[in-house]
Amino acid sequence: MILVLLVVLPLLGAIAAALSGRRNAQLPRVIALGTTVLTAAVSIAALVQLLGDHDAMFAWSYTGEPGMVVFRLVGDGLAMPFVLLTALLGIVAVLASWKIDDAPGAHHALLLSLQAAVTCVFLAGTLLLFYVAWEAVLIPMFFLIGKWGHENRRHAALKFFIYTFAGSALMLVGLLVALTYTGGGAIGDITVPIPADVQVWLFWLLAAGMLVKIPAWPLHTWLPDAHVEAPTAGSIMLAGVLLKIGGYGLLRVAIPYAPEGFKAAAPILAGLGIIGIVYGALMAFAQSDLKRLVAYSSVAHMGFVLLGISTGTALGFAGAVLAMVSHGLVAGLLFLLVGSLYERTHTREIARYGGLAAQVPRWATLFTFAALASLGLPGLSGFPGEFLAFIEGFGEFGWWMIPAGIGVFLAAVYNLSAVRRVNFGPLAGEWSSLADASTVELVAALPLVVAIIVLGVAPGLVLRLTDPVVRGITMILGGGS
Amino acid sequence: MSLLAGNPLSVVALPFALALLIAAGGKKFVSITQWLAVVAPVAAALAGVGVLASSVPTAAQDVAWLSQGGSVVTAGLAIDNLTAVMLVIVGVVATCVVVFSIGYMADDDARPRYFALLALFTGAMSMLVMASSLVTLFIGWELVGACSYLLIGFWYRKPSASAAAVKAFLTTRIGDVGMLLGLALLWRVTGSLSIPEVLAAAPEIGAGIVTVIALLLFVGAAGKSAQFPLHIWLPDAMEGPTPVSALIHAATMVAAGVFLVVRMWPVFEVAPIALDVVLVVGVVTAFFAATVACVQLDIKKVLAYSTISQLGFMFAALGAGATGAAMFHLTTHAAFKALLFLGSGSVIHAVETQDIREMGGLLKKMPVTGTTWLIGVWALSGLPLLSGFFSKDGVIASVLHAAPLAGYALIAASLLTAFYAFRVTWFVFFGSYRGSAHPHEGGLVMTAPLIALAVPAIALGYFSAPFMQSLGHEAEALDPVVAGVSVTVAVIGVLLAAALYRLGVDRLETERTSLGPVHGVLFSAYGVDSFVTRFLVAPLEKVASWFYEVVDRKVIDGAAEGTAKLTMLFGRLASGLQTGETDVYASLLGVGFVVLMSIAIWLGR
Amino acid sequence: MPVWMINLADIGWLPAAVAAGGAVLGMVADMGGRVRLGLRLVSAALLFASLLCLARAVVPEIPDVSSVTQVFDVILIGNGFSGYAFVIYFLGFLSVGTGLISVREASRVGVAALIALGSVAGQVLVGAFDLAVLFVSLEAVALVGYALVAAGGTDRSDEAAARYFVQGAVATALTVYGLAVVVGLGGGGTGFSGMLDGLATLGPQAALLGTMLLLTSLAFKIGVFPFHSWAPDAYETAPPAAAAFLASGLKVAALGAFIFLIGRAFGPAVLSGLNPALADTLAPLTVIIAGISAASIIFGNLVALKQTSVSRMLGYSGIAQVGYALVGISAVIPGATLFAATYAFGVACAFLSIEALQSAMPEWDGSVAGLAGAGRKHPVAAFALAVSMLSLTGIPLTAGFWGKALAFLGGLEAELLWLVIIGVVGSVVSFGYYGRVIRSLYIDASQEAGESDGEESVAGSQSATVWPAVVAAIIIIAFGTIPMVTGLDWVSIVFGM
Amino acid sequence: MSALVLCAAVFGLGLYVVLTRRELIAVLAGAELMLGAANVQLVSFASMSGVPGESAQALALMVLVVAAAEVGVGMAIIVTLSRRSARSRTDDLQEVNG
Repeated sequence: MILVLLVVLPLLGAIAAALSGRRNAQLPRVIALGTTVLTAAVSIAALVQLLGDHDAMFAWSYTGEPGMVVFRLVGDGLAMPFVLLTALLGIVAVLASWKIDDAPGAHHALLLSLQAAVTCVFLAGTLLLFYVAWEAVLIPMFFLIGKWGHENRRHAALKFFIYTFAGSALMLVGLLVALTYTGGGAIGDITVPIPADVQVWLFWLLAAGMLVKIPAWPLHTWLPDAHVEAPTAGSIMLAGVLLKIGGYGLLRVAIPYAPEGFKAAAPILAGLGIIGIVYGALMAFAQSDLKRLVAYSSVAHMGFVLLGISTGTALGFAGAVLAMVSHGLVAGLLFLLVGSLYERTHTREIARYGGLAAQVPRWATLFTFAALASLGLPGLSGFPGEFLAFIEGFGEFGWWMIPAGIGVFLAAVYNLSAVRRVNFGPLAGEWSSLADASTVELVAALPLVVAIIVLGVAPGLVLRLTDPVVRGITMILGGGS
Repeated sequence: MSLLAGNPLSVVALPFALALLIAAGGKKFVSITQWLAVVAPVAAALAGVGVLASSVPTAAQDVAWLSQGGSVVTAGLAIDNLTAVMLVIVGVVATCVVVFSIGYMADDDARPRYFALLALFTGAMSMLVMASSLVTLFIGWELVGACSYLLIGFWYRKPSASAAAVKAFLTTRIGDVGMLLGLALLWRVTGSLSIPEVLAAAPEIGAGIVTVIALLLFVGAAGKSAQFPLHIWLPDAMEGPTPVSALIHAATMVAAGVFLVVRMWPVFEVAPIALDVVLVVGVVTAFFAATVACVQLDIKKVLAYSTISQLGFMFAALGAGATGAAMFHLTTHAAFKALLFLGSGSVIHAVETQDIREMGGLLKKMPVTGTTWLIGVWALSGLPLLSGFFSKDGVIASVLHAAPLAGYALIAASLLTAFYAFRVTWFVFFGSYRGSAHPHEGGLVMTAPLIALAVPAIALGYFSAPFMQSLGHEAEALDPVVAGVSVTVAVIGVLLAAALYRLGVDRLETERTSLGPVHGVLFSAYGVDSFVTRFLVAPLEKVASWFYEVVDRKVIDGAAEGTAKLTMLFGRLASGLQTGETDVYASLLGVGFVVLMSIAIWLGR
Repeated sequence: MPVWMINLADIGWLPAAVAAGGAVLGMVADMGGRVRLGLRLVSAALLFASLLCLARAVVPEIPDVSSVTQVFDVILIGNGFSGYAFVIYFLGFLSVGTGLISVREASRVGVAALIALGSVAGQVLVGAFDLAVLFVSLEAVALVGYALVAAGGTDRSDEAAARYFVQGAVATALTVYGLAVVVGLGGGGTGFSGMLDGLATLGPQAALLGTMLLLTSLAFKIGVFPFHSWAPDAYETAPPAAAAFLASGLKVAALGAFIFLIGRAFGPAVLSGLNPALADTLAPLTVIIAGISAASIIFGNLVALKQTSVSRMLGYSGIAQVGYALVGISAVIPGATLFAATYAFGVACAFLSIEALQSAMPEWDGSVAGLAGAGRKHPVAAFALAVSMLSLTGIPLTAGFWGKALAFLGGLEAELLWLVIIGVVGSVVSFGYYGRVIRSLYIDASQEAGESDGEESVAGSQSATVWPAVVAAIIIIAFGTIPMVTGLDWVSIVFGM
Repeated sequence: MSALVLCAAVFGLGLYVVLTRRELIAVLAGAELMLGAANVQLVSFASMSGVPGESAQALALMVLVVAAAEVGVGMAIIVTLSRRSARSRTDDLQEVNG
């Protein structure tokens, strides 16, 4: 029952925020914050319950009708880290949009419904619910970008929607094919395995939507436009959580339903991942717009996730999960900072910045910290995931890891050059009266910083959760190491 | 003592905690908290001494850091004699540097950040040396790099400082990527990253693969220890505060490369080709760095190139298989080079400039700094009775046995070492003061560390026997022939420097003209730096922006937006069918039926 | 359930009679000059008829198939058909419920009566098991269609009606020719079963010609690709409320007939059981239908992208939507029937909200861009339009999603993966034009600078016509979310799958 | 056999008239011609096949009724067109397109 709460609570909060929005601007913010904090508490309770009976896959499903079970929530080790990440970023997103005064009620309502939809994706127990929640995520995001975005938000919102919708439409065909074969509709109970020749093209159908969402290399061009135009809270949720349902979908649906297809596709996926790492880093280095730089860095980070998944080994999957959770935290923090800076300077041109460390020391320290985490400095959350993806990738694909190594170096290049151009050097004249990060922003950033450090020092916390599920997946893949 | 020695984790956790405390303390409590920064290195030193005294290595505190589905990546810490020696070095030097910094950085307003980073560095360095798994070593390795980045770029307002910081991190990062590839290859071949297991499995790995692993690890070491061609970052790293240069860029971090090779010695042992490469790189770096040092005019740049050259000596010894000699030279070098750097720090503090042409006659004005500097320079040049003589002799002897030609190059390098060492000494400490400031000796807090470091610089030479035993090597006797040759060569160097000094200070000016083109080459360190910026860094920016403008915006994004425009175009074409004429519609109906009918018939045949 | 109510509902033809009676009474009231009363009478009759049908489908006590009225083999109350009948009558009720403000005062009750009679003809068409009845009801539906378009009362609507009429006449001629071949040559009588035996006696080409000709009129009525030319003009010029019924009620009836004719009578699944020889002579039918479906999806979506007027865009998107319906038609799982119902509600809701918006914003020229800022000024109507757009695209949590999912599932069942993929890509392209409507409603700021934020929508006239759109929108959302929890079983009961 | 040829010919003629003539009324006449031809065809086929075709005859009667209704509606539309905008030719009915 606790799982349903996780999905329903934000929805109720959304409705309350929307209704209260009419009267005054402050009420929806308080409601939104209350709801997200409550949801976080519930998700922690769910975690405790999961840890109680270790590899319990406690599920809740309304199976009134004997026919196709549609609404079934499953909270297991693989889903839980992402659910917690969503709850945490939900709070950060609400705090990040504290000063939104253009229809705050609607804004917070959309944020909460986005969070509910994403949580539902992670907890989805049936193929149809997985798809429905996957699509439901698009609507609030479309309006968030469209209504509260920046200059050419109209184009970005439509492009984001159609691009992702195209991918997920193909995924729908894949899901329906899987449904026709397995009938049950509940994720995981594949009574009769799908014939191998079908699996080959079924994997690509299923993976289509996910590769767009991750984003894998050639399918990434919607990301920078969507990020640059999205409001701060939108970017945080978009980068922090929306990119994860792609990787999660691969592990949860694409691989179990089409293992043979996955094995055939693994080298291509690895190739796309590696290109993503190098390409994303190169693009980030070439950017003059700060938010676009962070967007392309997401492409680079998610390249590691794809690489980790394509190895097909238990540690590879673990690396992918770690990289995803860490990217959620790091990208969330980066977008929070970039957003808060934009609110005060109204420009994202890196060239106009310089020497901010002197003027806004707290902001600058957080930005340097986030950049170091983003380049995968050990001791911070970025390192374990990328390290595992790297060594397991080497185990499977050998010297193809050299370009990935170049990507690791380029990550340091663009991150540090961004820090230097923004923080160091002489203070740019026009920012002499710039205010430092406000307390609300610091309170929002604090949990992210702590989580980044904790996850960097002790990744075992997450790995302990995902172990049983990952073992199951590797079993399906034929007892890969 | 035993608490610290027995429990390596505390030796790492304590500095991190202290760093947090210092940072949290902020400006108000800095005058108190800065002393906390001293506690961290002291703890490290005590732990080292504890193990050395009892010579009982502590059991490894291993933990399954990353485990999933049966395969495990362990992380852990342990202290054996080699680690203990490094801990003592790091501990002693760091303590002196922190104490010195309290005086040196007295009037800087960002002291909490400075001392917090120093504590953080000590923690990271001790993690690096105490690592019992390659993963922990790599973590320490990169954290040390990050601290050096933050400390070089400490005075971030100076654009040159922030550029140097980025350059340092990126160049060492190239080495780290090489090392990462080595780790990955080890993981694939041996299935584990814990050092004891890897070293045990080393002999069975195929000759080819083990050579590649050794070379990759050496790339990492070369990056961190600034060996050719990855040395370009060290001279620029002098932008950081001088105590930082003393700690990080003279004694500890740069020595990590040597430590890595010694720690992973069983792997290098079975890879002779790799050892030859190490030897060649070591000798090349030693000689060329020494030549460049001879024409530098900035006191810290001289010392920086001297460090690169001395590290070249150590790697040459490693290449020749003499890990004991290399470690002994590393230890003595740490002592006298840190002393020289702190000495230069106290000089710069006094005369507010780093250009030796505006100094002179400081021996009289700053007696303590002067005398300790003389001790340091005496040891650096390998003159008899001080530690440099013994350790350098061991290095040159082992290299001569292994490769005579390399030995001669090293001897030439030691001549140049003596020359540049005393060239600086004559012009800074003798003659009359040419600068405009009024130099005076720093407070006790600055002079005490100098004296403290002078002691090991003098005495260490005589402890080579116990030092070698603790590292498990038998102590060779001093080779009289080699000793004689190296002393004479050192004396020649000194005399040459004296001759140069005799010709007066303007002689430094005319150096440029008299040496002609050679001077330009030497001064710019063979143009390696400008080569890199022109042929590697600048093109990267151009390639990146071309890729962005053309590939991303036009090709990939173009394809996405293009399909949308294409569908719109087809829409306009297809709508042509709706002309509005009634007869067209009716005929469309008729023709449509006929077409469908014929298809049906054709299919049904 | 009281006994008298059961036998009352038991009478098969009662809903039809009620609707027709309502129409007549309405006309009488109109003659007396009481337009409001007339409208209310017709809508009350339609509502009652729809509830009757719903009762038949849902309430178990009322026996279903047994009491099929066998007059001319027309199933007025068969299990699957009462669900359909409910949809047709209810949509008729909603259309009339708007008060038909966009139609001229004089002919308002006339159009309402037409809608009522159209729904009766629709019910008969869906339930027809006899060629004669099929033909007559189909032509009745067609005639009502011409009249509804002509009801626009503008030059443009007259022109569209004329063209529609000409094409309809040609299609009817072709159909009669088909009847001639099937009934005449075959000689098996007009009942479906007799027809099949008759067809079997014909040679393969003749049988094929006969069935193809028969299908032409149905294909023309549902506006599939080669026979689609009338649809865009008709929807653009017809008054929105009339277009609502034309696009939903009448089209659903024709689609239902098409599905049952193909699915039940000629469908491979059925035929191979009865008469394998005939099955393979008619095999090409499935290929043709798949071809038509693909062509409609591609053509409909492409041209809709170019449109600026919302109604005309809905016309073209209607062509594509029918294409989706045909994807799952030859499969056992009747995805097509559910799709027809969900599509009907979607397009009806769209036109009803256009009706509401037009009466609230007289200055609106019917264009997508003209809707800018309407989300803020007329929140209720805009919400209904947005929901209809999402449902027509097939976004989850709306009824449209279940329709499409099952239609495509049917397509996969019939091994038509390529067609399903075209269908899916088509729905993605469809958001290109449906999304633009939502975007202009909510995201674009309205053009007039002085538009003050606080000014609420004009309460008076606007609220009068908006409730039908809202009811349709609520049904769409209910259809979309409830199956999320309960699964699709109760839906299949209503539609007798 | 001759009935088949005759009806088909008349049907073709009707179609030709619909496609080529510009005046609406002529087009309407053409359509009715096609309908009539098809009707006759229906009856002739029934008699040809020898099976007692009473259902065919009944059907033919129904087609006649439908045709009549159709003409009624058709003429109504044509009359409103000519009265309201004085247009009776198909080539001036091209306003609604695209």
